[in-house]
Amino acid sequence: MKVKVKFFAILRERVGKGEVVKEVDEGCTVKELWATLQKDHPKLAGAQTRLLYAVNQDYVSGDHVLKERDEVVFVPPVSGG
Amino acid sequence: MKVKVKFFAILRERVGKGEVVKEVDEGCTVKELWATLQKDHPKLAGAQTRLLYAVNQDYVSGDHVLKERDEVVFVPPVSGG
Amino acid sequence: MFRVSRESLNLQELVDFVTDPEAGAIVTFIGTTRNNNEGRRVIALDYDAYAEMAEKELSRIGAQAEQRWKIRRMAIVHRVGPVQITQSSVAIAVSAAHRADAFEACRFAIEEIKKTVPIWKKEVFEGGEVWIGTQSGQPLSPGK
Amino acid sequence: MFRVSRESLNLQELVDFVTDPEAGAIVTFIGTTRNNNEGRRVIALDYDAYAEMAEKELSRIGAQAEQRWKIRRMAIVHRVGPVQITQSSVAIAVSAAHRADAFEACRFAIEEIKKTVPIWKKEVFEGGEVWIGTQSGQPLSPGK
Repeated sequence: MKVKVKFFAILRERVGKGEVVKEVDEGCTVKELWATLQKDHPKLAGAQTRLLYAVNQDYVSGDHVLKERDEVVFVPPVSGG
Repeated sequence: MKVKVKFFAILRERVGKGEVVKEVDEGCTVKELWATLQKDHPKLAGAQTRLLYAVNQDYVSGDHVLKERDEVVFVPPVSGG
Repeated sequence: MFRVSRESLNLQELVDFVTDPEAGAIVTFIGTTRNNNEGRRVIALDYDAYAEMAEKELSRIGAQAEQRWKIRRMAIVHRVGPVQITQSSVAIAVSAAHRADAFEACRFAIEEIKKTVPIWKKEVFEGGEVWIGTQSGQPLSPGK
Repeated sequence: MFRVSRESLNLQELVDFVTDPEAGAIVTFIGTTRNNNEGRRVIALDYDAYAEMAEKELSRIGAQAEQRWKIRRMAIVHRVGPVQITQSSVAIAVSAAHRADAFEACRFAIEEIKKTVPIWKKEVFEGGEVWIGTQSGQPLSPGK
């Protein structure tokens, strides 16, 4: 099944684009999706900086299971205001 | 000597005008001036409501001694804002 | 900018005045005429001011705020005359490098205005009018 | 009114939106680009946002504020794209019958925005640029 991943801020810069569509297996969690993305985009790989996860515009935990056509966003530390 | 008294808000309404010039003796305090004004304007006389005193646009205490041409204001409870 | 004015207030003018390249935050307060007070239906508020002294007191509040908080600029304009429902009687703007200072100084300013600045509001309501802070109909005499 | 916008912010529009005959107080907060930060000379801030979710989060902040305080109306607009020195990145307006509620709800809103709303600022300074909150040059990986 397919999910859409949007990138913002530092992630957008590292990936070099704002959006990708990924083919994932049934039962794939957002955390597993992140691992896959790190293989596709080596610049995403590496040490510990806190990321949050959003699916369809709501925050979710890392073990949230994805569904067909979900919109997934990895949220680096926010700094609005 | 002469001093100028300005009236505002409820005092202006009770006196019926915004300003009077009063002849007072040397050594007269603002509190004494108030007593004189109460005789001139019976509507000012009566029971206890907190008034503050201002001379030349600064708050002063009741025993402040007046000088020629002072501008005196009796300040009922303020309610700006 | 510390002013008593007969004209309707222009918030943007105050904000422009306090805008500063060293500021990261601007907090404003506007007091507006509410359509009710203590169960009365308010028609309008009518403000009287000892304008020269009021402006002096507003400046003093600004100076005090500058001593207590790290603010950049402050502006206060208070209106006199009738102020209709939803219209503004007072506007305050404060800029600061950091928001905590701007919030606290702005709050301080409005609290002080209500305590020390020689401005008075008469509430005109359905069925009468009253000078707020002065018991209606009661005679006046000096404090200590 | 909870909005992410590419246009420069118009404070008066927010104030008009929250103006209400039952309100006696309006408090506003504006975040402005400061010319310095942690010793760096700032040229501009450049904001990115996950706009659809950001607007949802801003509405949630408004709903939370309404539960916690007795407020009448709230408006928040956050800008995206470059914001020059002295220009506004975010504007909040809150009306309430009484000023304490308006001050507290406005302060709450800006604190929450900085914690939960998916908006990011890149600081462009003399000699470089950095996404605030993300250690420069450090790789990223997920939390718990």
